[in-house]
Amino acid sequence: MNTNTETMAAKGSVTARILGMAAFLALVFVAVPMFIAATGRSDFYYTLTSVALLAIGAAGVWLTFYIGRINIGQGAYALMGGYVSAILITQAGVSFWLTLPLAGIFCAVISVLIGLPILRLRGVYFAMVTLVLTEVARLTALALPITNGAKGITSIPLPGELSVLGITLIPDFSTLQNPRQAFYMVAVALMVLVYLVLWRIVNTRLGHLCRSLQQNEELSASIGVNTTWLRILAYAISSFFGGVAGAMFVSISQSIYPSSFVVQDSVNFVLYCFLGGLGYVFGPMLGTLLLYFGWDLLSVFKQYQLLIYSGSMIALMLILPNGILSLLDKKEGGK
Amino acid sequence: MEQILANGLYLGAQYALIALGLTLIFSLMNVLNFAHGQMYVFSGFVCYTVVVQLGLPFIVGLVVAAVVLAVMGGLIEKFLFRPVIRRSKRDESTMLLAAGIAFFLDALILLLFGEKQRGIPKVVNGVFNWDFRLIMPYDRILICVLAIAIIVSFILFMQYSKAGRAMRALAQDRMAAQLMGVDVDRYSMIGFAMGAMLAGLVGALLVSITGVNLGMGGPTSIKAFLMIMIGGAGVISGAIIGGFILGMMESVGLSVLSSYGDVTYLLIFASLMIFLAIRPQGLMGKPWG
Amino acid sequence: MEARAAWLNELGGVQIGDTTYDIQIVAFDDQKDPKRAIAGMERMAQEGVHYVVGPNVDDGAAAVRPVAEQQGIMYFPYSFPKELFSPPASNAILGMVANYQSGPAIYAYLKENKGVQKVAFVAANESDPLSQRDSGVEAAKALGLEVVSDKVTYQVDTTDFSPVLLPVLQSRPDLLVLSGVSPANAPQLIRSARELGYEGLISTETGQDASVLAEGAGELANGFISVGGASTPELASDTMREFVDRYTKMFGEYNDESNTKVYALEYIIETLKANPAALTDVEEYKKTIDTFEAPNPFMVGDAKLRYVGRSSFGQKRQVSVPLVVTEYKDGAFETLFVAEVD
Amino acid sequence: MTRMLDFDNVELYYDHVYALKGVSIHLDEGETVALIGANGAGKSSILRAITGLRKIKSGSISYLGDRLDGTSAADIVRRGIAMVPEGRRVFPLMSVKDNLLMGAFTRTDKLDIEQTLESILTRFPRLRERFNQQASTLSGGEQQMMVIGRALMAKPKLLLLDEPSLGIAPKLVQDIARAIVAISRDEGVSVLLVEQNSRMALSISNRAYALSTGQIVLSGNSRELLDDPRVKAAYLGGEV
Repeated sequence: MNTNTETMAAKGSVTARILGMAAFLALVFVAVPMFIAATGRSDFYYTLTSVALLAIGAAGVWLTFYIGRINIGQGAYALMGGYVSAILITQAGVSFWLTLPLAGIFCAVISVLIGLPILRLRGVYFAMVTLVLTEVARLTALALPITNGAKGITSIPLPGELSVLGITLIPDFSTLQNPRQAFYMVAVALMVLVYLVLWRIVNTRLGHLCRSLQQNEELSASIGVNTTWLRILAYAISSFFGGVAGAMFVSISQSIYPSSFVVQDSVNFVLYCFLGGLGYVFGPMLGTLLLYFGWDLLSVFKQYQLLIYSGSMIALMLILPNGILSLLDKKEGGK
Repeated sequence: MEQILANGLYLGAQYALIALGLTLIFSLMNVLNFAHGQMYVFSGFVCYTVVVQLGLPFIVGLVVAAVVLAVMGGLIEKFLFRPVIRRSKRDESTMLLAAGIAFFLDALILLLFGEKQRGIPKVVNGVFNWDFRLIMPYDRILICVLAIAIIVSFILFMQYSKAGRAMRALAQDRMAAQLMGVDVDRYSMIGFAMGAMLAGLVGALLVSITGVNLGMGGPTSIKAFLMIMIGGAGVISGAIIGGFILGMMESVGLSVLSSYGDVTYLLIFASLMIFLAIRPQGLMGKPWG
Repeated sequence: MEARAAWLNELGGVQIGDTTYDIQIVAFDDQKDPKRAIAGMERMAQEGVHYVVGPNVDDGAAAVRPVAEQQGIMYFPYSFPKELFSPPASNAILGMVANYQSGPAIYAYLKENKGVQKVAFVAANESDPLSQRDSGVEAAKALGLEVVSDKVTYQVDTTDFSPVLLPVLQSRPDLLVLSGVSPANAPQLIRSARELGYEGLISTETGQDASVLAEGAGELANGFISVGGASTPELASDTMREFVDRYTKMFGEYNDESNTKVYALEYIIETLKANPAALTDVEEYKKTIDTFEAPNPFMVGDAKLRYVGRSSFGQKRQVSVPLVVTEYKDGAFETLFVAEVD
Repeated sequence: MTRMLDFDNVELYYDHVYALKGVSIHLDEGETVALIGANGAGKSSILRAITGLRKIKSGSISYLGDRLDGTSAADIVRRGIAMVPEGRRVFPLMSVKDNLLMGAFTRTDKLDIEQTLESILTRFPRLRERFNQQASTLSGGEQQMMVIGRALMAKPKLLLLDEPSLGIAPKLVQDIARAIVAISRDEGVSVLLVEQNSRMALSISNRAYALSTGQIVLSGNSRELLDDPRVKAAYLGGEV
């Protein structure tokens, strides 16, 4: 995830883009495992897996930004997705791999129902309602019998084998030598997929329509854009991402509680997007890496960890109020 | 019934005071102050330090806390929000800044005051008891009266003083206020300082009853968001009404629904979402803030 | 724990087998987020740590279980769900007395000595307090006490407990149990209950902080019954007193939580001394558990460090610390009675 | 007559797009000068530049012989320039009284402010009737009266009016025009009037400038311009 990759992607020439993509894939699938093998820091696997999954959630939040809405409710969908997966696995014996898309679809459907009324709201109103939504999700998980209330669902088995027509695509995780590496690979593959989808969306007609929505809703509505449908669609895709990320998390921790995704997580998703830069598809990915990984690295400062973390966040905001990737803007402006 | 209403009123008064500060900052600068709850906690600790560690009277603690928070608010506005607002492309960028400040205050509280629950001794002893129909400790009554007095003086200040008028004008039409010769920077700073001071006053008042601890900041902010959503963001009357409504709902819900487990807040949140879907600007707000 | 480690290092380290080691504590702040707790456990595994004290809450403890088992880590969580300590789980050791062990002892004592008949429970709506409440209700019923209220819960961030307690107190209990109450909530709950006119007993099964009670509830907290640390004046040895001194010098204020954690460290070190092979292999540690016994340096008399928990978990997965039940009085805890867990 | 305002060769742009390309206008004491032209011709930009709401790129603005560009908006009000902005911009949730008092924000003498307030209420009796009402409950015409009154509360020497007839019922446009004439006569205030309604603007002003795409295309005596066909052309945005 180095800046060069993104610079190239942003500049947009086709070959550069393909090269950037290849470099990125090589980095995450080959270089990172090699680095971990060489240094023996296998705990990075879990951290980077988390980064990948959180980046998926953040991608959803970014997409809602793209239609001009600040979404502080992604934690709700991550929690929902997690519970859907956990319940299906433990109570219906469904394979984890099947629950992954199901969790996403469930979240997307719910988000349409919730989105129809609330997507009419704008600015801080939408932001605050989605913040409340996170609390609603947590409190619902506490109150419902099927989620087992505050005690959560624990001892969820590891993902089983995934095979198509008798060919094993993904082996049973419990038989693996190093399930953490496997989780990393799956999570990163999912992340790459999600960002490809996101990137496609942005560069199609849909993306242009979203951009017009972000700039001026009345105007887009007046030139015949079906703004309601467009907003719902973007929000549903966003929530799908959230659900998938949540479900994947559950399979790693093998447990889920109402406290697994809370308001703080929802806020963090937004922060990842801001920090990375809202103007770039890869902004949320970079933001997640910096904030989440950065936190872990700062743990050497012990009691000053939070002070340094928040202090540098504020400093970054003062230097680059439009996100880290806004550095690229300046370069282009200078030419 | 009397008891439930009295509890609601007591909660409502302190909530309204929290919401006032938040809504003031929002109306002047369009900043959703995520750090509001942390400011409240910080002030509680300041008051604790003055009263328990230095052994000074409660009223001194209250004043010191208010002053410290006002200064802190002013500095935060001048050195953090102002430059970021000036340079960022989107208003929302201030959210990241506010969240960063919230984390920073948390860290500061942890380092300065530790992670323990802290409280100061009761300001007055004794309990008002009306035939077991209405029981209210005197210190709660005192705090409630103080909170309402602060709310009233805040309203009077905003209504009748020149600075209050300038801030209202700034909130309603920034450009027109500028044309009247209102110094936007100066009054944004004053407004932010006052908002922080209000958060500080509540924190200092409540440290004598509920105490403070590090973890209270976030939930306090969320509750404050709720209140200004109910009443309408950026409107003073809305914040007060929102505060009292939430206080009442909480009091009634906890009493009536106690046999169904912990569903009060779920119901409050859910009904709020439905309410906002129907009336996005809240009870008193302007559409779209 | 850091204080004890520094102290032991100052004394020249700890001799395990033929080698003398300095103790190094690796800290990780999980911020009570289960996701981060997992990351922390992975970090520990990474740094070659085999013995972890924590996490402190249920969801964190459950979340790290898979990692601990895969990576060969023994951990001492401060959370009570029995499945963490009962077979097939074998890597977790309960570092303190569980509420389902202290609860029955307290209720029995109060029933006999204070004539308690009706009990009411109130708990925060979170995993730990709820599980504590449920086992408390069970224990009370087993003793033949009448449970008059056990449905009321509250949010941990509640600032005004009067509306919460109102319906509970209307059921007129003799004993109000604050299940798994946090030190932050306890003074508020006590204060609200007293201010609402409640005159019966109030108790909890968890440790509390006297200074927090004094600040938050003042004399209204007098008579509050809780589980104390193992450092009460009657029990504490010179070693314990010196430890408290050192701790106070390092961190300013001494509290119960660090008390139980110093026990965990002592158990780890002593068990390792008994079987040096466990230094790198937790399976060896597990083998030693059943027979391990060493003198307890923190207590007067001939108290022993040994593992218990067979009746609760079906295997020895708990450290033996004395169960000290205390009563709050004017800013300090006074010992009511002392019991032991098997 | 003393030169009151000199707006000399000013360039101004919004985000790389020119709003004014080397515009020069002037205004003498006691004069009423109109700026006319199509929407987006740059009329309002001139006012925004004078009041300091927009920074100019080059050129200079002087007022009574002193440079005005670069000083703060508050200072400009204090020096005697008040503006009635386009779209009225009342403070909707404030009473008429508070709206008017806001106009005197930079003044400090309470007694003096009372006198000004009294004279404005005498000039616009409708405002006295609605004195304690919220501004948002006023009709468009009443609001226009109020914001003119609000500007006069500053006791200005130069009054800038931005599209005072916009969105006002035709019958009331005349009232407003009359009020402007009366104000400039009674108070000796100089007026710079921006209007799309060129007929109204030309009928009450001494001189006028016509703008098109950020440049002055025509200037002269208002009475003569009233019948000039080139004025119409300026509205179409073409070359004159």
